[in-house]
Amino acid sequence: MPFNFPLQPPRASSFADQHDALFYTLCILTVLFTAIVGFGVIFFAIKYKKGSPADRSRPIYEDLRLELTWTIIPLIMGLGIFYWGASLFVTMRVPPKDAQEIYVIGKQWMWHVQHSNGVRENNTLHVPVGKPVKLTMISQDVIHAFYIPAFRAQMHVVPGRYTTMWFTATQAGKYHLFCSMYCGTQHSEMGGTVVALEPKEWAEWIANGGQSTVPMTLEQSGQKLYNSLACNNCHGVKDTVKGPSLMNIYNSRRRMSNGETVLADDAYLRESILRPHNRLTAGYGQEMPEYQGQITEEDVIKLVAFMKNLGMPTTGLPVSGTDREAAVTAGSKGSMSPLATNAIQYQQFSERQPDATATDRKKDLSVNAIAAQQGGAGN
Amino acid sequence: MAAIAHDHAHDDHGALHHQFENIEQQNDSYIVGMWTFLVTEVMFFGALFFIYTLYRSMYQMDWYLAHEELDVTLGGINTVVLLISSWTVAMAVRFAQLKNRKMVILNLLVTLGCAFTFLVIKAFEYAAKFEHHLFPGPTFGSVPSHLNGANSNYAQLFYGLYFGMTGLHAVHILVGVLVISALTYLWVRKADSVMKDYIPTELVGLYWHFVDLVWIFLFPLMYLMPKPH
Amino acid sequence: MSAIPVDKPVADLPNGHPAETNYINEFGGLKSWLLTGDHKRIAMLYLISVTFFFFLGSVAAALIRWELTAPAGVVMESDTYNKVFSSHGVLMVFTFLVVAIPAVFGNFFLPIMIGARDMAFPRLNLLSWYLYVGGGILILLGMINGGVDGGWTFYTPYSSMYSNSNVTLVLTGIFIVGFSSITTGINFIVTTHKMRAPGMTWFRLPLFVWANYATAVVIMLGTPVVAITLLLVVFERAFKLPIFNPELGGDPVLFQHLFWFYSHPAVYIMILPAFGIISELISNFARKRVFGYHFIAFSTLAIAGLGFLVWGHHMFISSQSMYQGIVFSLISFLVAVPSAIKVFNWTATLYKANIRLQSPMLYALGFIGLFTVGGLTGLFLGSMGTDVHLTATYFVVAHFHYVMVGGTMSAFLGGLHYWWPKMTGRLYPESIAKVNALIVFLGFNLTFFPQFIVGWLGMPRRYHYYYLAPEYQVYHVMSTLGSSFLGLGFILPAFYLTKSLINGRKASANPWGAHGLEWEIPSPPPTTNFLQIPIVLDEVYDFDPVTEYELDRAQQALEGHHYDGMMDQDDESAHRVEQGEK
Amino acid sequence: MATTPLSTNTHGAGGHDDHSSHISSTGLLVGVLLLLMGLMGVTIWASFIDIPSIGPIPGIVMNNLVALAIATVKAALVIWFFMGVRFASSLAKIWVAAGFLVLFLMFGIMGDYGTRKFEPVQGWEVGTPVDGGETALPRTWPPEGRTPGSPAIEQNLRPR
Repeated sequence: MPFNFPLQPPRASSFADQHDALFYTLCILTVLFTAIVGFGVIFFAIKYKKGSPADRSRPIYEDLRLELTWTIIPLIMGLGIFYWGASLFVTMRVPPKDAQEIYVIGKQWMWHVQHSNGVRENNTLHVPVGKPVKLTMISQDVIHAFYIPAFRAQMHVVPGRYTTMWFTATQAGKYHLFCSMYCGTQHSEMGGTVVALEPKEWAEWIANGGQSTVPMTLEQSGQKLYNSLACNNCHGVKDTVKGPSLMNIYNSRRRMSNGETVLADDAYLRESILRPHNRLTAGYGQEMPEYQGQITEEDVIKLVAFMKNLGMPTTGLPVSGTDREAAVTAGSKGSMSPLATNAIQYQQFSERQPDATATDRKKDLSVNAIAAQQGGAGN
Repeated sequence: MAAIAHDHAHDDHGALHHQFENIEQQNDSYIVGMWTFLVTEVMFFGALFFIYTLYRSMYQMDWYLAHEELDVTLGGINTVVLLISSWTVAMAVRFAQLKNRKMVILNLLVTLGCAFTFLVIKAFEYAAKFEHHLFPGPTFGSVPSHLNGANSNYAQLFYGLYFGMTGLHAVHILVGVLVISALTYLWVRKADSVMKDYIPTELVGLYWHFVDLVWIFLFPLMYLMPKPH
Repeated sequence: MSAIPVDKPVADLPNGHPAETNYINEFGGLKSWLLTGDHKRIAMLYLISVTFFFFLGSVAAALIRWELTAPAGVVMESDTYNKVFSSHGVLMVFTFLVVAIPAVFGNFFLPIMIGARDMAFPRLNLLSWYLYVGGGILILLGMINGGVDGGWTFYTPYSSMYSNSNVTLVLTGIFIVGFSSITTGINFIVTTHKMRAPGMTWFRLPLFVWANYATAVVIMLGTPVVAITLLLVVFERAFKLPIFNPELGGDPVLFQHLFWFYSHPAVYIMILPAFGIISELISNFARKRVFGYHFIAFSTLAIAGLGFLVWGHHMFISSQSMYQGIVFSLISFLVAVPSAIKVFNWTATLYKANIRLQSPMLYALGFIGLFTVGGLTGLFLGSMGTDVHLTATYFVVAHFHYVMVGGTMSAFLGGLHYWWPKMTGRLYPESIAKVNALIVFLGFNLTFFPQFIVGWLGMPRRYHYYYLAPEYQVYHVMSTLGSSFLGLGFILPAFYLTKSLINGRKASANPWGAHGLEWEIPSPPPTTNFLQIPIVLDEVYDFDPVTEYELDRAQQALEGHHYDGMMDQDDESAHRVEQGEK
Repeated sequence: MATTPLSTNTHGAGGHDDHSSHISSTGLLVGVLLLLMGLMGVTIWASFIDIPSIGPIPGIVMNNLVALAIATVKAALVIWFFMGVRFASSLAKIWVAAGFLVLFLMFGIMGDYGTRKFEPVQGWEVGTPVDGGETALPRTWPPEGRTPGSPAIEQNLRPR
């Protein structure tokens, strides 16, 4: 492969321009200060070299004005950079209300992505261009970090609590996805591709789920799980002695046995599934088994999605009804964009990947082919 | 700079080491060194106390319930024992300053007795916890009645810190026992190093007071949680 | 302030030591070394052992660089690679960088510089070396017997619950090495406070002493925290005591807080003594009192103090609260200022100076450049917006190697060359040493500058394969190429310095014409340093550039040539002439 | 260069506090011991009463503050009298202060946990706030209401 010298990562999200502006400002400052210091050192070293006839009378050893100058100027510059960086960071941490939600689960050594309509991907993330996307992430084992260099977005994925990050892709293309927190043997292979699709292609892709069969929505698989775990035995349409009804539970206020009121949000629902005994609904005891360690985070997300819509009049999917219909129609025509085909291939590869050992993978020619393709696409 | 001769009294004091100029400098150095060491110990236990504070603020109720399994009476007795031992060490230092050898030995022996009492009581407490499956691990909480209704996970965190903190404290006590025994032996042998100067006794005393200090905080934190209300 | 340099050949000093008796030859036999209380001998023991660990760490580094030349690796499996980079980190950080300068040069010169016969607690000092070696052996045992992964940071829950490698043993080793640091720190603090010679006021202390004092304070307050944190991980692995276990409600991020509460100050433990050496070198080779002595001294303390308040800038994206992150970012920018002050002061020292470009000075000048780059790229990471993209990439790797290798390692080599004649009594070949300084500087830049770019492109650190992004390869190849030069730059001194022990020419008491108490006693120093404790009457770095210049001219006229190398045998005559002139 | 002959004992720039002349009296030490014992009793007693809320500070926090305050007083007594800091050099005093100061800095980590509830997006945690700004930290529920119908638990509660 011929060497190329990429000098900057692709800029493909709404943060990238602001981020790079700050980055290049800092670069200029670095070059400037290094030049000043470097020039000073070299110039003095030559001019005042031993034996050179330069004027050395009245040397200065301490000068308050000079000291203050090079204390205050860097201080002011530093505070300016601090303000700039901090405000950019706050932007990156506050997702807009209308952001489309995607769930990400990290585990050794792959990324599971679940779109809210149930489309699942491994080590790939498809996002629409021009629409803010909010990732809600959790790890099943150790700390990982979800890192998309082209989007200038990175966040740790921690076991035990949700972390979020958001971005708006601005340019269609395929970009690198990395795990950037050391997580064990195949840490360096826990990555893949982020595919940013134009809205139309995205609709097409999500409708097909990148696959020929229309997948179940999150909600549907949640319902299946709900039944198979026999949740419905206790949590029926109405409150029973065994357990409270979960109709319209989402975003409702629940009275706890200790008298406090809790908003039944995602976090509460998750807690109630995994560790129901932490907070008990008023009037109930510790009858429900704890599901901590029994079911995966994926399953929790499905169940929560199902519970969110229990008794709700609408489906509550983030893709609006008309969009979704259009998407389904487009998908049913059986035509897939080339990008979607690539994505499937990649996904198939990714699914194969966790079981392959490193040596196998090196031998697998298709791997290098795909890698090369990505490398090309990454620029 | 110049090097200029000046006398230093190398051989006047038997206990003066070659690097020091005089006995005041040497004693000062030892005291400052010991305090510096104790500050590192403060930071060492401080991190544990911080972890404790954080988790307790998170799991207040469960920790309250879990802590009820600890025996306040035994903890209280241990506190009294340690306070007395601290006092006897302070007395030993006092008598070392007065060069009253017999009283020093007596006080040190009482201190050792207190330390052993503490360790024995602690051993009984630990044994009970092991028996009730309250040591963290796979079988933790397999006798639910001993959890007093606390969430088993959070109770396990509590006992993790309980054994971690009191265990490290007990290790410090053990070290203290060794050091005090050595010191007592030197006094019994009428060794010059302790007889001529009270500083070695003072250093051991400082260490022992520190061990006592840690317990002064551990006791209310571990045994005396107020009921959340 | 006296305008006349007072450095004299030791034979003239009224110290009365027979010139041939020194700390090396006064007592013989291995036992006299292993049971010594002499700070100089302990420093030499440390020098040998840190060199050994540095060598092992460098081998690991070489393996890493080799493996990264191809996107799909060259020889290793991922597990092996992970163990290799973790070993590199652990060995370099815990057994080299934290220890090297304080335990070797600090041990050797701190008592001499303040005019003391020894450290306050010689036996504690020896214990510190044994703890260091014991801990180091445990670490090595762990690495040989199953290896260790997880990087030097040992983030939970990976290290506590998931790693199958020998984390327990290695962490125990690090814990013990930590106590070695603490004992050294206590010794430094007490010695600096209580053992200063008459007249050696705080503001007559050489800056190297200031630096080591500040380092000792940081060691004393920081090291116990990481010791207990790592011990808790050991407990978690060995006794299943759950502290950071997320399954039981523990918080893995808490580990990071406690770890960085020490490990950020630990960065200052690694760099502050280097600052001290650079101040010595700059001032002595520029033949001029360091510019802004008080500012450098106070900035050292400011760095040590503020350094305790910025640990969270390692954790901006770790899910710590962003409000806390903002505070940490602000303080991080504040702590950058004292470092800037130092760099500017060193540069200003060169103004109207009388500069000798001898090998230690070359390292010092290289240090200023490399540290400037390393420090300024720290701003990229302290600024929260850019940190989101750059953290945990090769940009970070390059940044801290600029500070740690370009900074601390340059200073270590500079100090080693500067004090070698004093420590061993032998002169090394100056011309090779100068070339070597150049090799280190260029090789270093070639190794680590490409890593800035590849990090900016998005290559995460601790990656074995990068076939997912093969466009990074070119920079890795450049880096590996540079690292072979850098390796050469580390091997060469080992040869020519060792060779100088065998057939190097004998050094005079003050071969550099430098200032400081250590240059007023014979090379190598006698066991008790000073037969009589000196009384300090003049200021630190008491040079006068004009006088120095005139002396140079006189010397030049006498010798008929312009000499710029180390004052070895030939030039010692010149040195005597110089002495005679005044 | 002036050379002044120097007598001994001016070594070091730091002053010397002479320790050996300060000997605590037995009465004082006994008094401190009794005071410590008394304070221990107060701590035990205070832990069994429910201190009512004072202003914005919840009662449970008050209880903890009281326990902490007593322990601090006890520690101060030990440090000041038993450990003899009152006689120690100012250097030793500075170290004692510095140690506790840096320990205090470490508790700055609490700043993270304390402000997480104001984050724009909540992670899942036990202390997740409910009802806007109100927080569930500390979590307070009376154990009586916890599990109706399981008297075993209530029996195990320490009688108040």
